[in-house]
Amino acid sequence: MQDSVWAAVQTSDFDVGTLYTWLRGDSSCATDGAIVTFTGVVRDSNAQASLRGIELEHYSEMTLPALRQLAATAQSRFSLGRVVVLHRIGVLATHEQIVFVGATSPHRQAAFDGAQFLMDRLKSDIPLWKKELHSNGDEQWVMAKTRDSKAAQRWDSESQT
Amino acid sequence: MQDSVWAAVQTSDFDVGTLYTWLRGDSSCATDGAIVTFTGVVRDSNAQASLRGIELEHYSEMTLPALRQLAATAQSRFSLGRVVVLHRIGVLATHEQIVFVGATSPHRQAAFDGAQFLMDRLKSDIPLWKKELHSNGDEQWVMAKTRDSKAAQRWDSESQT
Amino acid sequence: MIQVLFFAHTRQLLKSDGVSLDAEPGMTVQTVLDSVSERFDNWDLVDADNLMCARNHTLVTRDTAVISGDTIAFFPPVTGG
Amino acid sequence: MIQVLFFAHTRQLLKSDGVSLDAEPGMTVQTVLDSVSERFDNWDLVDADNLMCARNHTLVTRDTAVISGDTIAFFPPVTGG
Repeated sequence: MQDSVWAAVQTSDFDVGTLYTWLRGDSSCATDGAIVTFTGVVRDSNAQASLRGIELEHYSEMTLPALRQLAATAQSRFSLGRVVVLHRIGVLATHEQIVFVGATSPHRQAAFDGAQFLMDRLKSDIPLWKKELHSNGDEQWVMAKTRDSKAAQRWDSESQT
Repeated sequence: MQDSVWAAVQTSDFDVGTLYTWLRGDSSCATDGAIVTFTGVVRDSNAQASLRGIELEHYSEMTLPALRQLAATAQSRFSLGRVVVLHRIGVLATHEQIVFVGATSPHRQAAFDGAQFLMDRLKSDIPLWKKELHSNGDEQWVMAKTRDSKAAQRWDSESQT
Repeated sequence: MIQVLFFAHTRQLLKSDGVSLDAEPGMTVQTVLDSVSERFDNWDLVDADNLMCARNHTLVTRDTAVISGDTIAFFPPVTGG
Repeated sequence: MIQVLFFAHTRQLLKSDGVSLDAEPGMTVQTVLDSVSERFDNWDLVDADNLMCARNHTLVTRDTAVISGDTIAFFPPVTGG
């Protein structure tokens, strides 16, 4: 399983085509019929203000091990083939890519569930914090959303059934 | 909304990087923060046999209009930004790409739901039929799965709540 | 005239891409299907209960009315994706 | 010795990256937090009820035992993704 996970925290941008090609693998591998990807992009406004970008802080010693652990958990829970979890840090302008997750599986539902699980848990468990940089020069830490903690919790309750 | 849907039926392969770049748009557009993609790949075996590929038949006058209608339905139901639904036809070897759907939205749940809806309905409503080409030379039409019709039906019941 | 088309496994079992029927008053998809079934000796190979149907390129149910000029397609449950 | 770290909004409110504490028998994350809170005049600005905590780079609850050599991090609910 060693090279079936691609986990990374980086300041540099990423190329979705390259990540997808890695997820797909080549014909020498057993083929997973389903590949799901999610990419998050910096929005140009929130409910109140126009934004020029965001700044992402993280807990550097913890982030990568936590992403690897998350990928391994998803892989075993949803019987995924390959998994990518990649997050950028630092200052990102509007429209830049922030985060990518990808999951492959023989069946599409597992690939969709795996990718959603990765995103939901990433938003509840990985030590990353977003500060919005407003167009007028203001800065504001983003507050965690109840919606996101509920999204993460649904995987707790489903695991008990 | 005219150029916010990319629907296609084609014999040729497709490039996920190119489709993703179209989904993402450029910084001149309003930015959807969430982009979800699904790609289906020809598997190298089914439960019984080793495969050399599949052959896809379709109802040529109906397929593209039906894909466009499906994309429009998904776009309005999940408030999606851009939508791709692309399906290949003809003979496809093991490990080749078959189908791509992509959806963008301001929120990740809508993008995930939109992409799953597109795949579930594609598998229940679009006139495409798969014949498996076995390694030993046999050919066999794929039978529709109960799992797939249930997956499509869940969107019916959810629309009533 | 009504153009009837078959696809995939159905086409293969019937060894036919389709047939033409004369339109009659009060026709529905079901009566078209009944009429078609009498034309083929090997019709009993077809899983007729589970056939899907499109009228003029749109999926319809069997009680849908059919008029002259329509194209009616019968095919097995779809398996794309 | 216990190394205590702060991140993000918490770090900014306290104007501190972290502090060191002497280890004491029976310490938990909660007692570390109580002890830290007394060191900062502006502690009441922190939404202490909702702070998350990691012990040696793993998320833990407040009843988790803490021993000498541990690194304890306090931070607001995470907002990546």
